[in-house]
Amino acid sequence: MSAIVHLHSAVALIGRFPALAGVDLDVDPGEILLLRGPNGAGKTTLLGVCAGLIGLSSGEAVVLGEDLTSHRRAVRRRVGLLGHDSFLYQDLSVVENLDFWSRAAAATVADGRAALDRLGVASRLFELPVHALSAGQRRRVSFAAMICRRPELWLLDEPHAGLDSAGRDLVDGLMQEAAASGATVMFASHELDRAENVAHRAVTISGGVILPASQPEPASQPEPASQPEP
Amino acid sequence: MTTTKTESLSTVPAAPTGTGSRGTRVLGAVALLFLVIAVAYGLLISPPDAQLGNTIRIIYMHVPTVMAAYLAFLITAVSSGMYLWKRTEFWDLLGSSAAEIGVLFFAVTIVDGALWGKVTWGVFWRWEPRLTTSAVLLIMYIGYLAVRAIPADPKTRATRCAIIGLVAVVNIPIVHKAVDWWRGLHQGKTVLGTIDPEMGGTQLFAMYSALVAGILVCVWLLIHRFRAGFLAERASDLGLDQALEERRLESSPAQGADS
Amino acid sequence: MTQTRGVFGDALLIARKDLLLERRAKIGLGQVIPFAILVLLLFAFALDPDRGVLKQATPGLFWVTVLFSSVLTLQRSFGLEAEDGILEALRLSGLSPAGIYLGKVTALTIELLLLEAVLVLGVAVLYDTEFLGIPLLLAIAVTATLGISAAGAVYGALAARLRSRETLLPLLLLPLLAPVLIAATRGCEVSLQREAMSGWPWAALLGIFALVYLTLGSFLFRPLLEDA
Amino acid sequence: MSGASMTETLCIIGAWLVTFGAVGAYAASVILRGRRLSKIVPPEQRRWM
Repeated sequence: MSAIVHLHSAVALIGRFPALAGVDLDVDPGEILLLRGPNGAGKTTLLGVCAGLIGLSSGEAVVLGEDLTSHRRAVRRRVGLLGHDSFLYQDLSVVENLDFWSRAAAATVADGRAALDRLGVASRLFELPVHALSAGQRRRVSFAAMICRRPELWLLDEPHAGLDSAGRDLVDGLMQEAAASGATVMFASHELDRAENVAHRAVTISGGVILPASQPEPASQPEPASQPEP
Repeated sequence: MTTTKTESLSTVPAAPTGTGSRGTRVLGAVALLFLVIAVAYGLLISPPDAQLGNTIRIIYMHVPTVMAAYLAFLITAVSSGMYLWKRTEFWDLLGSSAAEIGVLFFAVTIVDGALWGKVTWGVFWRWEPRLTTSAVLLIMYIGYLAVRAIPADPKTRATRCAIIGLVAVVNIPIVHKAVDWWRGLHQGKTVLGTIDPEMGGTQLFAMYSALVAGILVCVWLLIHRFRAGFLAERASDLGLDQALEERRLESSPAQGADS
Repeated sequence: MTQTRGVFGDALLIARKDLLLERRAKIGLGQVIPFAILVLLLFAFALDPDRGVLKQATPGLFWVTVLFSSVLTLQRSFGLEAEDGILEALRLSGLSPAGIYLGKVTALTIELLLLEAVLVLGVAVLYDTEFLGIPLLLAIAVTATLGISAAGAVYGALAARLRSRETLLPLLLLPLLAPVLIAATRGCEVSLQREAMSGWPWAALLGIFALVYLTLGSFLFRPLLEDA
Repeated sequence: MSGASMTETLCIIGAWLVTFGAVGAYAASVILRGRRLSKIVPPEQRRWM
C-alpha cells in the first residue's frame, strides 16, 4: 500500500518566507503521526500543504493519491482540517453552523447532529451563537464540523489546545477510532506526554525541515494498512 | 517582443546595466524622429484649423495620448486574461507595466482636454462625454495601481491585479455608452478626440506623426518599464536562496528541540 | 462519496446562510439602513429643501445613497467570510466558487433591495416624491441592484483580505459603478416624468451591466478564492 | 495680443509642455530605477525572459 502522504523536498513559501524548506515525509494509511517542534517550525504550513490549501514552490507532494503540484484542489474534499481558527460563523448558532458546514461538505444535517453528539456538545448549547461559547466549547464544535465531513485524512493543529482533560481524552479517543477505521491522522501538538501516547510515530520539524528520525517508542502498533473507506 | 530578438542576436552578453538595449535605442530614436516631426508640423508648419483655430494644436497632443492610454489598457486586459490562464510572471509584469503607463497617458489626456476646454469654452471642465469617461476610467485604473502597491506574495498580487484588469476593461464600453447617452442628449457630437476627415494635408500629417510618435513612445516606455519591473522582482528574490539556507540552519543547533 | 449539488444548489446554500446571518446579527437593519436614512437627512440640510433643488435631484441622491450603503453592506458581507478562517473552510468545503459567488450576489441583491424599499419610503416622506411609472422604476431597481451586487461581490471578496480594505473597496468599486449611477438616475428621472423620453434603454443598459459582471464574476471567483 | 489669444497660446504651450514633461519625467524615473536595480541584481539574472 502506497503512502497516504508523500512529500519529497517540499518547499512552501508564505509570502517570500520559506515556511517549509525541503520536507521529506511519508505517512502510511491508518497511521497516527505526531508533528512536534518549536513554534514557527512549519507545522501549521505542513498541515496546510497536506490539505491542498498552500501550494508548493518546489518539490513533490502526493496526498491521498492526488498530485498536489498539479491538482491541489482535488484533495480538499477528502481531508479534514482543524486549524487555529474556528472555521465557524460567530453570529450563527451551533446547529446553524453545523447544518451549513455539513451540507457544504455534501454530508447530511443528521451527520452534523451526530458529530455534535459525538463531541459531547450539550444540546442546551445548540441554539447559542458561537461567539457566546467558551473556547473549549467552540473547539468541540469546530471538531464536530470537521468530522461530519468523514475525512480520509485528519489534519489537526493543536487539537488539545483549549480543552479540559475530559475533552482531551475525547480527542485522543476520536483519533484512535479514526485510525482504527482506516483514516490517517497527522497532528501537531505541544503536549508531548499526552500526544506521544496516542501517536504511532512522531517526527520533529524544525526550521522548515523534518529532522532525521530519533524516533520515540511507538505507543502502539500501527493498524494494518487498509484501504480507507470514504 | 521584437527587441529581445535583436538583443539575443547582438554580440555576446555583457550583462546590461539598465533597462536599455539595442532594440530600445533604435525604437527610441525612431520615436524621437516622429516627435520632432510632430513638433515641427503640429506647432509650427501646419495652419490653424478652419473650425478649431489654433486649438487644434492641443488636439495633436490629446489624440495620441488617449490612443496610447487605450492601447496600454488593452495590453493590461489581454495580459490579465493570459496571466489567469498561463500564470507566468511575464504576463503579470506586462499587465502591470502597461497599467502604469496607461494611467500616465490618461492623466495627461485629461489635462490636455481641460486646457482645450479652457480655450474653447472658457472653463477647464465641462461635463463633456469624453472628459467624463476618461476621468472615471482614470480613477478605476488608479485603484489597480493602489492594489498593485500593496506588498503581498507575488502570486497573490498578480492574481488580484489580473482580476482588476479584467473587471475594469469590460467596464470601458459600458462607461462610454452610459456617458454618451447621459450627455449626448444635450449636446451635439463633439470634436474633441476625433480625427476630422476634412482636415487639411499638413494638419493630417501633423496628427498622424503625433499619433505614431505617441504609440512608439508608449511601446518604448512599456519595454523599459517591463524590464525595470523584472529587475525589481529579481531584487526582491535575492534574499530567497539565502532565506531558505537560513531556514534550514534554524533546525541544526537546537537538536530535537521539543516544546 | 459526495453527491454534487451543482452550482445553483451551492448558491442557494450560501444565500440562505447569508440571509440567516443577517437575521441573526442585524447589521443591515441596525446600522446600514439608519446610515442611509441619515444620508438622506444630510442631503436635505446641504440642499435646502425649500429651494426645490432637492426635489429635482431626488433620483441622483437616492442612488448615491444606495451606492454608499452598498459599500458598507459589501464590506460587512465579505468581512464575515475573511474572519475565523472561513475562507479556508470554504475552499476546503468543496463548494463551487461560482456557486459561492452567485450565492453572495443573491443575498446581497435581496438585502440591497430591502434597503432600497426603506429608502423609497424615506424619500417619499422626506422629499415628498410622487412615484410615476412604477414598472420602469421596478425594472431599474432590480437590474441596478443586481449590477451593484454582481460587480461588488468581485471587489468585495478581493478587498476583504487587504489591510487597507476600508479605503480600497470604495476606490475600486465606485468608479466601476459610475455607469450604474448614471443609468439608474436617468432612468428614474424619466420614470418620474421629468424627461420626455422612454427610460427603457437605461434599464437595458443596467441589465447588460449586470449580465456582464455576473458572467465575469462566475469565472473570476475561482482564482479570487484560491490566490487573491 | 488680446487676452483671449494670450490664454490660447498659454494653453497650447501648456498642453505640449505637460505632455512632454509628464512622459519625460516618467521615462527618466523608469530608466533611473532600472539602473539602480541593475546594480543590486547579479549579472546573470539581469536578462529578461
